[in-house]
Amino acid sequence: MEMNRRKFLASTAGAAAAFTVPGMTGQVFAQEKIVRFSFPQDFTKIYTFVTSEYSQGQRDYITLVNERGGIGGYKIIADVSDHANDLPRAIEAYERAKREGAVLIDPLSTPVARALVPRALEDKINLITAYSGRSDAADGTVFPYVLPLSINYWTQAALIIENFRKMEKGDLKGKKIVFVHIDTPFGKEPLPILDVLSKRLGFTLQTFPYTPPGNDQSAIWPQVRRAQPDFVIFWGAGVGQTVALTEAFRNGLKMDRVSSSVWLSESDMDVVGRANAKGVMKVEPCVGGRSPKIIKDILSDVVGKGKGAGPENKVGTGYYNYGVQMASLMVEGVRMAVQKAPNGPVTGAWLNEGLTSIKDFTAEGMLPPTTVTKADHQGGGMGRIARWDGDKFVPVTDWYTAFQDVVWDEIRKYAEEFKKTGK
Amino acid sequence: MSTSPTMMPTPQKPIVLTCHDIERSFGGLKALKGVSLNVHEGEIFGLVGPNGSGKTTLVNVVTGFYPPNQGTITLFGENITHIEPHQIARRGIARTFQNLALFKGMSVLDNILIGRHIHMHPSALGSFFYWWGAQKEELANRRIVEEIIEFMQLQDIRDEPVEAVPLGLQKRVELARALVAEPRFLILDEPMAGMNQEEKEYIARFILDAREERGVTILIIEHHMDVVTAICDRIVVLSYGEIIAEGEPRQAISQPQVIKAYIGERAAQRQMKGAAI
Amino acid sequence: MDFFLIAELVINGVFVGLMYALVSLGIVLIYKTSGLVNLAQGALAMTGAYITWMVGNYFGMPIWISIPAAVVFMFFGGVFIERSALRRMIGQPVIMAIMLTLGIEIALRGLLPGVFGAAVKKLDIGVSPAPLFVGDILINQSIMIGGVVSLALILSSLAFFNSRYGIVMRAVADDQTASWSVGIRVEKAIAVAWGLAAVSATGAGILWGATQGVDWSLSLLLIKALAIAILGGLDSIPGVILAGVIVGVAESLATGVVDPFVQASTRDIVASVIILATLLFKPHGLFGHEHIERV
Amino acid sequence: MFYRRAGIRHTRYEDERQLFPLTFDRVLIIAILVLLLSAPFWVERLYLVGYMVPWLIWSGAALGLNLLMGGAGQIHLGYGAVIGIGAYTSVHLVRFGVPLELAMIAGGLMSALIGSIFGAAALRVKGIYLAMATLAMQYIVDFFTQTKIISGGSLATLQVPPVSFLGISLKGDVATYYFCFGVTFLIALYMLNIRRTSFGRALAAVREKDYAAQILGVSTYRYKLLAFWVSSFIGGVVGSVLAVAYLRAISPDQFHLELSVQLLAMVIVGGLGSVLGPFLGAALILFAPIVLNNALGAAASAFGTDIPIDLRAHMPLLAYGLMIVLFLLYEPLGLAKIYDNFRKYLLVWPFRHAQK
Amino acid sequence: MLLALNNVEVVYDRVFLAVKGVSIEVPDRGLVALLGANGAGKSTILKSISGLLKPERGEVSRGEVLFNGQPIVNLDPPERVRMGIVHVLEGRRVFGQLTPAENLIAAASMHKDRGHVNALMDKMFTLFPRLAQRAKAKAGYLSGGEQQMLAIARALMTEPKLLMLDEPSLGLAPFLVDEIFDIISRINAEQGVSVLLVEQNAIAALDVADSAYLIENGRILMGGSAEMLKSNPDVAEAYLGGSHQSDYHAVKHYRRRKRWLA
Repeated sequence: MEMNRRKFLASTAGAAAAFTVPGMTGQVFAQEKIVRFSFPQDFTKIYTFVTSEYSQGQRDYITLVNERGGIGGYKIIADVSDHANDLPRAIEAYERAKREGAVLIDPLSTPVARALVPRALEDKINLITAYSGRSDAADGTVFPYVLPLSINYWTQAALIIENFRKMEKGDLKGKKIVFVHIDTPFGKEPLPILDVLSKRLGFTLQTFPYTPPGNDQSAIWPQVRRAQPDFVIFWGAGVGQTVALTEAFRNGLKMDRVSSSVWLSESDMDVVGRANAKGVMKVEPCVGGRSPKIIKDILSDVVGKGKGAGPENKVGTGYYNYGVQMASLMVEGVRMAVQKAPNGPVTGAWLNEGLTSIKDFTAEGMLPPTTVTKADHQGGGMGRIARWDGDKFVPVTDWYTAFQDVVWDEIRKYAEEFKKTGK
Repeated sequence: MSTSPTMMPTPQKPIVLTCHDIERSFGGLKALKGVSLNVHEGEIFGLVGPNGSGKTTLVNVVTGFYPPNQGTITLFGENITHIEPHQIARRGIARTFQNLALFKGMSVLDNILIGRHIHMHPSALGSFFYWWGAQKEELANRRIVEEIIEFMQLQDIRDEPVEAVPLGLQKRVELARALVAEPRFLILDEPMAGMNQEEKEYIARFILDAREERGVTILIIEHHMDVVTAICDRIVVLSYGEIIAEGEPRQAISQPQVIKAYIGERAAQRQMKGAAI
Repeated sequence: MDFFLIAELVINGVFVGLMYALVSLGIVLIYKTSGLVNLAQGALAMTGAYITWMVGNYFGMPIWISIPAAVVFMFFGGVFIERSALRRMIGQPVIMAIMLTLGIEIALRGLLPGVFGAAVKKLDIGVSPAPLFVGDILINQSIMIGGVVSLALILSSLAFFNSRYGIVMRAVADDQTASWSVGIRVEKAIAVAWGLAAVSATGAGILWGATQGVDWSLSLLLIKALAIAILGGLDSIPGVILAGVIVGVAESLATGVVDPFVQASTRDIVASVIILATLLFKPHGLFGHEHIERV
Repeated sequence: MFYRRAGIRHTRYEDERQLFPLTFDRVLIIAILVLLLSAPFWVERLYLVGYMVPWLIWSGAALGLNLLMGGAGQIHLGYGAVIGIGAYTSVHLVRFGVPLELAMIAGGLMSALIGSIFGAAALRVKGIYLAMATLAMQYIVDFFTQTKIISGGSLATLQVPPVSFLGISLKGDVATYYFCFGVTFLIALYMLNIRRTSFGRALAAVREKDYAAQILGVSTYRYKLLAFWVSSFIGGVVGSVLAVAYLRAISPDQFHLELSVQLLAMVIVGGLGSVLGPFLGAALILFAPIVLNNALGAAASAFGTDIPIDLRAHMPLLAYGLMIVLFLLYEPLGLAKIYDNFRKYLLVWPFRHAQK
Repeated sequence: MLLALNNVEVVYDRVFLAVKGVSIEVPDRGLVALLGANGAGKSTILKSISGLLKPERGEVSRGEVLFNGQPIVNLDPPERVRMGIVHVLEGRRVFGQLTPAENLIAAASMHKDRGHVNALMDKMFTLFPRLAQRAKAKAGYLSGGEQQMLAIARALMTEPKLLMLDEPSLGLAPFLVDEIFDIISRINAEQGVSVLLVEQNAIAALDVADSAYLIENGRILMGGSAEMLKSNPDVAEAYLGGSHQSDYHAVKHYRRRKRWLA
C-alpha cells in the first residue's frame, strides 16, 4: 500500500474545518497576509484520470512558493476538496469559498465550470477553467472573471492540424484526416474548427463518435482502418484514450500519424504498453518531465523535505506538470497584483488585475511565453507537439500557435451568443 | 326482523345475472365447462363445491378478471362478457375476495372510503385545489361511509391501520368496503372462512340485513354448510367446472352426486352401507 | 457498404457480446435462485478486476496465481454480500432489493478506486495486442480470447446445473418453499449462487480489464449485462449466450452502420432499446419461462 | 407533555380532516414555516444558497418521485431524465422570450407528456421489469438530450437568461430562495392533500392490490398513467426551477442516471410514501457527502492524519452507498419512520408503549 | 411419542394469531389426521412443525414442538428434514421445470452417497411405477395425480420418520383420491413412517387415520381415536353440513334463527 499513500498537507485542508467551526479559520489567518485559492475538484467521478496528479502538482507548487516566503509577503492558501462532478456539492464548495474570501476557484470540471460561470461573473471571483469549461471564455471582454489561462480545445485542434500540415510539408490537400471522439459535448467541441480547416486546407474529414466513457471501441477502429486515413486524431479522456490507442495499435494503424489533445499521460502509456504506443503524438501546453527548473526545485525543496502532496514517482508526469503550470500562472497573477497594489485589498478584482497583466511569463522555461490580457484569456494560444518515444514524451516542435483567426471566430460567435442570452 | 332464511325465489322477480355456457381454461386445464345459471333479484344465491371446482374462477369470470373463452354474461340485461372489472364495478357489482384484499398501510376508514370511488370524481387537479374542489365531495361521502361503519359496527377500529385489525374484523371491513359502493349485486367469496361461530353469525346477520335493508342481490361462495343452508335461497353445486346440482340448498346437497363429489367418495359408500356417522 | 467491414464487425461483435454475456451470467444466476436483479453486477466485475490487479501488483504474484486468488476471494465476497445484506430483503418490496444492490454498487465504486487509486491500471493476462489479420478481416485477439473464455465459462455453468448440486440449485430456483420442505438448504444455495455470480463477474472483469484497463468504468458493463439478461429471459443460461451474441452484434453494427448516418454514437442506446423492446413485446425474453410480473 | 391526543375532540369532519389534526403538530409546522420564511434574515448566504436552496429543490423533486413510488407503487429509475425534459423545455422557451411562469408550466407539460410514455411500460410490466424499462428510457432520453438541437451547439451549454417570476427578478439569492420555497411548499401541500382525497386513495389502491382496486371501479390503467403524468409534471416544474434558480446553465450530463439514483436514494432513505420523508432524505443524501468531506478535511488538519487523497476523495461515495444499504437493512421505512416513532413516543410520554 | 406439540401458538406478521395453544401428539408409526375447515389453522400447524412459517413471516410465539423428545422450534427447516420430518405441501408444489428424476435427486441433498441416492430412486420408481414411465418429462406437465405421487415420492427421498401431508386429495378426481389414500396407508404400514395428515375431506381421512384432531379457528375442538370421532354427532354436524340428519338441521336452524335474527 505504501506507494499509494498520499500525504495530505495540513495547510491545504485547514480551511475545510470551517464548516464545523464557522469563521474559525478566518480569525486564525487574520493576522497574516493571505491569498486564498479554492480547488474543489472531481476526484471520484469523471475526471479521476487526471485530478489526483493535477492536484498534486498544484499543491506542490504552492507549497514551494510558500516555503520561499510567499509572494510579496502574502501566503497562498489552497483549499482542496472533492465535488465529484456533482453540482450541489460544487456549488456548496463555491459558496463556501466565496464566504471564506477565496479570490480564485479552479473546479477542473466542465459541468461545474458552466454552472459557476454566471455566479463567478456576478461575484467577481476568478474562475479558472483550464482544459475545461467554456472554450469561448477566452474572450475576456465577455467573460472578465473566467480565465482558461491555457490553450482551449479549439486551439488544440488547430495546433494538431497545423502539425499535420508541417509533416506533409505544408500541404494537406487531398489528405484524409479521421477524427475519433467521445460522443459528449467535450468530444464534439473541435468539430466546427476541423470543419472550417478542412475547407480551408482541402483535406477530407471523417468523424467517428464513440460512446462514453469509451471502454469499448472495437467496432470503431476497424472502420478507421478501412478509411485508410493519412492522419488520425483521437479525442477523449481517461479510459477512452487508452482503449483508443490499444485499438489503433491492434488495427495496425501507423502510430506516428496518430495524435491526441492534451489528455494523454505516461500512465495511459503503461496501460497501452509503452512500446506499442511508440510514435503517438499529443499536444503539450507546457514542458513535461522533470527537466524544468521548477520541477527540480519542487523535488529538492518540497518533496525532498517530505512535504510533497503525493507519491514522488508522479512528480514530473504530464498531468502533474499541467497542475504546476496552472498554479504557476495563478501565482504569477498574484505577483502582478501585488506589484500593482501591494496592500490589496485582496479581492477577486485585485487578483483579476494581476492575472490579466501576465506578460510573457514562462515559469523559468516551463511554459510557452504566456500573455494574458483583458481581452485574451487564453494566454496567447501557444503550445507544442510531443511524441512518445516508448519511454517519454519528446517535443517535436517548438512553441507555436496556429489558425487563431478561425479559433477566435468561433470564440466570438459563442461569446456573442452568451452575451445575448446570459446578460 | 322477519326475513325467512328459507324464502323461495319468486319466479316473477327479474333476473340480475345470467351466465350462459361459460367456458374458461388455464393452459390445458379446463376450469369451467359450460356453466349456465341465473340469479334473481333479491336472492341470496349460494355457490358451493370442493376446492378447485371452479367457484372462484366463475366469480372472476363474472367480475371481468378472466374473460371467458366461451359463453356470455348478462348483468341487469346488459351483456358484460368482455368488459374490464372497473367498468363492471360501475354497473353495480361489488365483491369481496377469498383471501382478503384490503389495502395495507391504510386505515380502516380509508379502506372503506375507497369503496366510494365510483361515486366520487377523483381528479389530480381537484386535489391540488382541495379547499375549493375536493373537500365538499369528501365530506359528503364521508357521511355515507360513517353510516356503513355504524351498520357494520366498526366504529372502534375506524382509525386503525387495517393490517393491525383481527382477521375476523378485516373480513367485516372488506364487506363494508363492498357495501359502501351501494351495489345492486354483491359477490362474497368465502366471507366466513376461518371464523368462529360468533363471527360467522355476525357476518350472516350482516348479509341478511344487507339484502333486507338495501335490497342487494347476493351471490355467496361458502364452505360452511350450516350457513349456506340457513341463509341461501338457492344454491348451485360445482364440481370440476360443471354444475352437478342446483336448487333449494338442503335438497341440492343431499343428492348422491353431490355427496360423491363434495362430501367424499368413501362417505357415500358408507352411507350406502348404512353405517352410522 | 463493405462486406468485409460488416463481416469484421459481426465477428468482433460476437466476441464482445459473449464477454458481456459473462457479466449477465451472474445476473441470471441470482435471478434464478432468488428472484431479484442484481444491479451491483457491474461493480462486482470491477471489484474482481481490481482484486486481480492488487494481488499481482501488491504481492507480486504472477497472473496465474492472482486470477485464482481473486476468484476465490470474490466467491466469498459474493457469499458475504448475500449473507449480510440480501438475505434480509426477503419479503420486502422489490424496490428495496433493487435499491440495496444499487447501494452496494455505489459503495463498491467508492471503495475500490478509493483504496487502490483511481487511475487506470494495466492488467496483463498475456494476450498480445498485436494485429491479427485473416485476409482483410482483423481479429481482435484480446476480445477473441475473451469471447472464447466467456463462452467456455458459460457452457461450464450449464454443465454445472446438471450436476447433483446444480439440480438442487434449479430446485431452489423453481420453488423455494418446496425446496425447504425437502431439506434443501435454500440459503446456502442462494449464497452459492451469489458466489458464482461474483466469480463470473470476476471472470468478466479480468477479461474486460485486460482489454480496456482497470478502473471504475468497468462497472458500466451493467447496462449491457442487463440488456442481455432481459433479452435472454432473465432465468435462462442458454438465453444469455444467444442474447449476448445478438446484443454484441447489434451494438457493433449500430456503430458501424448507423453511426455514420446520424453522426452520433448509438452504441449505448442499443442496449436500452433492446431492454425496452423486449419488455414491451416479449417480456419473457427469448427463453425465459418463469412467471413474469405482468400486469 | 404538550404532545397529546387526549382531550382533543373533533365535532366536525372538517376538523378531523385537517392536515394536522393535533394542535402540537400544527404549532410545530407553523414554527418550521416561520423559520423557513425568515431564513434569509438569519441564515448566512453560504447556507442559504449552498444548502437551503438545493435542499428545497431536491426535496420537491423527491416529493414528485415519491408520489409515484410511494403513492402509486410504481418504480421509476429514470426520474432524472424527466426532470431534464422539464429543464430543457423551459430553458429553451425562456431563451426564446417566453415568460418564466408559462415556461415552467410548459416544462411540466412536456415532462408529463414524455413521462407518461415511461408510464406506458408500467401498463405492460411491473416490479423489477418496470425498473429496467424506466432505466432503459433514462438512457434513451439522455441520447436525445445530447443532440445539438436540444443541448445547444458544440459547447452543449444552455445559459439561462436573467428571469423574473411574477415581476420579481430571480437574480438575487433571497428572491431565488423564496421562489424555490414557494414551489416546494406548493408541492408539499399538494402531496398532503392528495393523501386525503379520492385521487390519492385510488393511487394507493393501485399500489397495494390492483385487482381489488379494479373491482372497486378504479381503472388501474388510468391511475397508473395519471400517477406518471402528475409526478412527471412535478418533475418538469422542479426541473425548470432547478435550471433557472440553481444551475443557471444546463448541460445534458446534469440529468443523467446519477440524478435519478440520487432522488431514488432520497425517497428510500427518507421513507417511501411519506411527505416528510423526501425533505429528510434530501437533506441527508445531499449534505452527508459534503459534511463528511469537510469533516475529513478537518480531521486531516487537526490530527495531521495521513489519509491518502484517493481514499479521502472516495469516502463520500462509499458513505453514500453504505448509507443506502444500512438504511434498507435497519430502517427500510426510512427517516420519516424514525421521526414517526419519536413522535409516537412523545404522544404517550411518560408511558412507554404507543400501541399494541 | 414421535412428535409432540405442547401449547403451541403461531403468530403471523407479529400481529395475527393463527394458532392458539394447540397440543398434538403423533405416536411412532401412527397415522394422525387434522381436520377442519379452510383457514382453521391446520396448514399453519404443519408449518410450525416443518419450520416453513418463516417465509410467510410467521413464528411460533409460545409453546414447544418436540420431535423424539428434542425441541425443534429453533431449527431451520433443512435441519428438521435431516432429523426425519418431511412436509408435503398443499398444492403439491413439485419442481415444475425439473424432470421427476431430478425432483427426486433435488430432495436427496442430505445424502452424500451417490449410490444410496440411486437406490432410493429405484425404490421410488417401484413404489410409483407411473413416475418411472414419465421420468423424462418435465414435472410441470404431469397430471394432478402424478404430481401428488411425485410430491410424496420426493418427500420419501429424505427417508423421513414423520411424513406430513397437507390436503393430498385437493383437486384430485375421486378415484385418484382413493389411490392416494391407499398409498398413504401403505407407506404407513409397510415402511413404518408416521403420518400426519391434514384434510378437509374428513370422512376420507377418518377412514385411514388411527386418530384425529378437529381444528377450528386456530384451536383444537376435539381429539381422539378415529372411531370415536366418527361416532360423534357433532363431527358429523360440523363436517357434513348436516346434510344427512335433517332433524339436526332443524334444531340448529331454530337455534340459529333465534340467535341471529331475533
